Amino acid sequence: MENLFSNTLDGYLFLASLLFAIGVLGILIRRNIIIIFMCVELMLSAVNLLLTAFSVHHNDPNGQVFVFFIMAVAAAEITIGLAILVMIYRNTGSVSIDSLKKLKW
Amino acid sequence: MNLLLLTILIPFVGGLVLLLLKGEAAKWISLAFSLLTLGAAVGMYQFFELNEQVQFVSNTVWMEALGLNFYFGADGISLVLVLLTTLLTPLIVLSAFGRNYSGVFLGLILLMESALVGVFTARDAFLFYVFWELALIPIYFICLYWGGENRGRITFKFFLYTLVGSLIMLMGVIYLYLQTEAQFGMASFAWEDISRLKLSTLEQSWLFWSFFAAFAIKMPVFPLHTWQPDTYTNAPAQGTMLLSGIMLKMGIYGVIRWMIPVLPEAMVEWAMLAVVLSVVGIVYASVIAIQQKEYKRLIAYSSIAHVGLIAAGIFTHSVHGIQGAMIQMLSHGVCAVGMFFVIDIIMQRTNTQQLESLGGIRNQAPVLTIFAVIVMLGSVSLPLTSGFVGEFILFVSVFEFNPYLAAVAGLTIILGAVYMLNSFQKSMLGEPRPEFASFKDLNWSEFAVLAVVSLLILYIGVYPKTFMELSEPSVKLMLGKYSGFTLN
Amino acid sequence: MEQIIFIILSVLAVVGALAVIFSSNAVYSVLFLVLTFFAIAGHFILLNAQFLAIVNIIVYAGAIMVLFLFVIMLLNLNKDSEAPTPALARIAGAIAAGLLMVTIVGAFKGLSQGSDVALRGGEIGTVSRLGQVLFSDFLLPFEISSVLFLSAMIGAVMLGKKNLKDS
Amino acid sequence: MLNLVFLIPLLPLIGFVLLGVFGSKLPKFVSGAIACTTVLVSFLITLTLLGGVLSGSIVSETITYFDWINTDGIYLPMSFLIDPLSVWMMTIITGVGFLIHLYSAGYMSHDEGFARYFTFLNLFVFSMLMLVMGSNFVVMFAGWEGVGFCSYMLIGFWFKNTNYNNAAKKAFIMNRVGDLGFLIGMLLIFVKVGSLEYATVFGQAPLVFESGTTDIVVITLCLFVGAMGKSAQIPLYTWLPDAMAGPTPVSALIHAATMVTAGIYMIVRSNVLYTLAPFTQDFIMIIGLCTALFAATIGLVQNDIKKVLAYSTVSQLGYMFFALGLGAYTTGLFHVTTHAFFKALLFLGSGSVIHAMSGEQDIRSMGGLRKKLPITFLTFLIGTIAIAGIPPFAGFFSKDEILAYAYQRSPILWALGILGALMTTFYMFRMFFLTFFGEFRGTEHQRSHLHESPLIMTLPLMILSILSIAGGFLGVPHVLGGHNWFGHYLSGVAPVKELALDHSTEILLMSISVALVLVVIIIAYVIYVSKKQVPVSEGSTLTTPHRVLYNKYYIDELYDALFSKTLRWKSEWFYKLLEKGGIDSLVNGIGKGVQWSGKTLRMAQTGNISTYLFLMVLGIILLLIITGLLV
Repeated sequence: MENLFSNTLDGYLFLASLLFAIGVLGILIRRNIIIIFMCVELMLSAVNLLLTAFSVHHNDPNGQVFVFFIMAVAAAEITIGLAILVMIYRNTGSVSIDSLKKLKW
Repeated sequence: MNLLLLTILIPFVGGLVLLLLKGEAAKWISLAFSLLTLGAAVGMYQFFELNEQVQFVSNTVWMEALGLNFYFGADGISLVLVLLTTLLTPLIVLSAFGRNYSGVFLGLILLMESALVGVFTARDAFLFYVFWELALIPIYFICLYWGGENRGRITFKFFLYTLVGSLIMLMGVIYLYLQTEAQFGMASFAWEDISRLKLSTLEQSWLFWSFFAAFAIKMPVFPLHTWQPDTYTNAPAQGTMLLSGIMLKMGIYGVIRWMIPVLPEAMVEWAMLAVVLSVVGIVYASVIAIQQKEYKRLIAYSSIAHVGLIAAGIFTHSVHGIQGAMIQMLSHGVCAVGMFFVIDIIMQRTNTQQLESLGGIRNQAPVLTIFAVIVMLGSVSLPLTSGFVGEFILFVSVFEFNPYLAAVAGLTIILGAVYMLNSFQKSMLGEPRPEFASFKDLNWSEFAVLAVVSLLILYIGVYPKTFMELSEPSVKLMLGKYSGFTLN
Repeated sequence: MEQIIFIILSVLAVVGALAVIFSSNAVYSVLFLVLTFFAIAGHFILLNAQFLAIVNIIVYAGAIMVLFLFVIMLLNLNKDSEAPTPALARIAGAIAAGLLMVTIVGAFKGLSQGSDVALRGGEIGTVSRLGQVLFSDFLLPFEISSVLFLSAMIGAVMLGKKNLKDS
Repeated sequence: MLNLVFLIPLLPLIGFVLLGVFGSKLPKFVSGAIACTTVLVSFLITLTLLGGVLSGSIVSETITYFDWINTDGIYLPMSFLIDPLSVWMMTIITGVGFLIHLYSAGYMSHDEGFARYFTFLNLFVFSMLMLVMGSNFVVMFAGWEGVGFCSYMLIGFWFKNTNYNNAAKKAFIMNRVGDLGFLIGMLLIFVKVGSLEYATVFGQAPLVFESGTTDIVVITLCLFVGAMGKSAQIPLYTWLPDAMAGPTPVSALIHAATMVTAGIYMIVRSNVLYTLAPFTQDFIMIIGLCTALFAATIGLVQNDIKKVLAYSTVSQLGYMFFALGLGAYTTGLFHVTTHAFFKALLFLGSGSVIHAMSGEQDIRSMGGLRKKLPITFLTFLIGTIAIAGIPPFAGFFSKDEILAYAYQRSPILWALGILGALMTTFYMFRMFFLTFFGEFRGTEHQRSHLHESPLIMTLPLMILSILSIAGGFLGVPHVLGGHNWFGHYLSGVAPVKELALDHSTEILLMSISVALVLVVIIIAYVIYVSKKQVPVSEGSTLTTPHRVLYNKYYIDELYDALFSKTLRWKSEWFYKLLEKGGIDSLVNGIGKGVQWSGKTLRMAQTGNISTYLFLMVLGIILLLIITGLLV
């Protein structure tokens, strides 16, 4: 049990899962697109942390390289995402995801 | 160059050329192309040696990794159907002469011919499937753009119906393909490999129904026929001729080529059910035809009845049945083209196909009537016309299978006479109607089509040997009954 | 010692994360997220992944979060303009998130990857070591990611530009 | 001699093709000449064959021309069998056929469809020849159906009249009912014997079938169903009276002399099979006798000159089957021969009358024609006497032979046979007296047009009346000093049945029948000539039995209700309920079901992103749980 609260692999697993779940919770309960974006980032970070932990556990640098790429992609993604967000705000005057209900046939 | 490939390529090229052409010249060009194709097919007939061997073989690798080949070849069965296709296409093209059809229409007919010849000569199961679906495309457009009212809905139904069947067949084909890999260590679609597969009875039964779905819909066999009357009635005359004259033979050919040799045990096991369905279809369609008010729909139902007998014959799994089917396919093709053309001529001049508002045409158009009578005789299978030979042999086969079924199927002799004579009387005979006073007799192109059709009907009726000796060795091979050669 | 640091950093990260999703002002959310990222960077250092720790602070906490702030300022969203989420949806969300966590943890446990050996990163997390890997095995993806950035840049410009007709 | 055989059917066929293609452009004279010449030449060739048969140089020759159908055991060559039976039938067909062609050239001379008429008449002769010449059942069947088709075209010759067209259609369809029986019979023979060649079938039959087994009985019954249709026996007889819609020479040729006797020919041809099936023989005998009596009763009250003849034909055909049923095949064929002569004569005579009366067929409007139409009167009288069976006219010998065989079987059968004969005598003389004696009862217009027919029409009448007088001498029985030449002629094909009556009985039977016939003639004379009684006109009330007879026992109405209406009703029902309401709506239902489920499931797409996200998370959870469970 105490493994969960120490810097063992189990500890990182637990921490990362917790952060990830918080991110998911944020996505589910918030309506503000910006906050949702931030929650996505949070989830990515949780995954990054886990990848690094496994990388260290297996003594393999590839995991950390992967984290690096995730960060790069996340940066690009956020750029585009925020640009879209600006467009949405201009068109709807709101950043609530409930303003986007056209996503159906 | 291989004559068989020419027979496929000439109409294909012609079809593509015609898609771009407009005006009167298109008709002559399409006629020329179809006659060239006929020439190539007659050439095949000339060089064909009377045995069970597959001839004019052409095998080119298509996708090596998948074991796909452009593998064509004609045995007697294929040749008979190629001859039928190439004989009827010029007639169909010629029948469009007096009508206002664009080059696209004629081009689609030629593309259709190419695909049909492909279906009849493909020796590779996948290639067969490709041509099978390819043939659907031109006829879809022909029905969709040149059909009658409601054509959208009806063509859609027709398209979906046949597509469902062929997809089920595709599953069967893929299963066979995987089996070749499992059994021979090398995946192959070639007929020679597929037909020597050893399949358990249960496997065969599943495959039987998967193929049956596609072929029975195409023919059509009761109760999978309901797309057919609507489609025949709504399609333009040339489309109907293609559909009933040639296209439904794809289904029958499919049974002969891909079911009988591949699934011999299932063919025996399910023979009773299939024959009963066919026979029920004969009587059912015949009875329905009697009270039809539209001429084309009546003939559509009669077509179901005729095909029902052919289907009953092939599912008896006997040489007689298949040989009868071969000759009856020819006969039905020729008669259907004649019959639908006669109706088209009448519709063209009277603007109606309601039997009630027709009548007295014989007085105005004696020549048309003579041809209509000959075609009708072919349809009611009077001896010495084409219909009798096939029907007689088919009756023999069904009788050998089960006398009671044959007796029921025999009702078509009576019912066929009832509806054909009824419709003939209602349309042609009786007091001349004043509104048809300007009804013109045949022009030269119509005369040419019907004259050829009539001569073919009589020729096949008197001397069917020409065609029967072509297919007999191959038919025996399909049934594994050829003495000098065994499968595998 | 390491365990204590781990716990402190973990608490910081979790509290920051919770604050991100529960604060009503978006600007606060951003700031709390920065806090979380710093805590995660601390974890990276604890795992001796120095390079990632630096990148995390520079790229995430620095660049990206500033971008977020810019957008919030630009659109003048610092006031809470968000419609309140129904209580039912909140509860359902909480349950779903909790379930997710339980299943994820359960799944990892099921894989029995865990061990009680404390993780101490060796040399693999150093800049030189990662640089070697990145520029040998992952050279092509690295270069391709530059194309990704270029396209993201152009995309952002295109999207952010007001329609010429409107102006 | 035999190398010309193929010309016999080919010539009429050539005539058919020539007339069919060029007929409308040729002058009537040329069309008529082509038609008559081809049949005449065929007749002459047939006569040489007959000579060959009589001289004994031809016994039984099969001539094969080409393979018609040949596949895996089904071997049906296009081949002809030349033996006494087929030659005899060919002689009748071409001979009587030629006379009727000749007569038609005069009778139809004013009709616009002259060439068309001869086209089909030639085709008929061709088909009929195929029927009798074929050396296997299928060639016979080809001719069998061919004559049916020609009969269809000729009954509906005046195609503008819907009633005529209906009559034609009825004839064809009823024939087809019989044909189905014939076809099944053939198939059964093929399956049991493995061949349809006469030589093989009749050679094998006694070995394959035991006498009276189910197989042979079913085969013979099926074939007999075919004969019922073609030869108008109960229950398939109603088409023949309606078939009188065609031109009168057609009725003479097709519906009296030749086509309707095809059934008798077929049974005589397959006598080997029938002899093996005593049950079928009895069945045929009963059907034949019933038909003979039944049709005769209807004939008693008919007023249409052709209808009377039609019912008399049905009745006479019944006699022939009666004979066949008794096993007296040669006698049946003998009656076919004499009947061909006198019935053709009577029909042509009635044609001459109708011609003179400008198309009038009702005997109530005739009368007193003997002075205006002397030749017709005389020849008609000969025909009437011949059918009544007064010696030495043709009918006497053949009918008497049948009655003798009947007596040998049972006196009751004999009595019933006599009853039929008496009724025949009565209605024939009734018609004869009403037509030729008494006062003229037609319109003035008709009276002014009365004329004797031209020579081209009377010549065949005269020839046929000679044959009707002399034809009976072909088969003079032993008791009258002859030696039944006809029976011996056919003995190679069908055995002559023993007649074991002693001579005095035979003489007695003959005398009784002749005496009764004479009495009946006198009765008819008294009623229709002395008392000048004329059948009541249309619309007046009739006594119940009279009305039933006049309406032909309402059989037509019964069939209409039983078959035609049911079939139409079934057709409607199948189409509306089964086809549209059942199968098609099922098919469309599947399509509609897919559309409906699409429309319904589409609702799940709310477009609300938070819902999507929520569902996505749930999905992920589910997936993880499932993987967890699987691992």
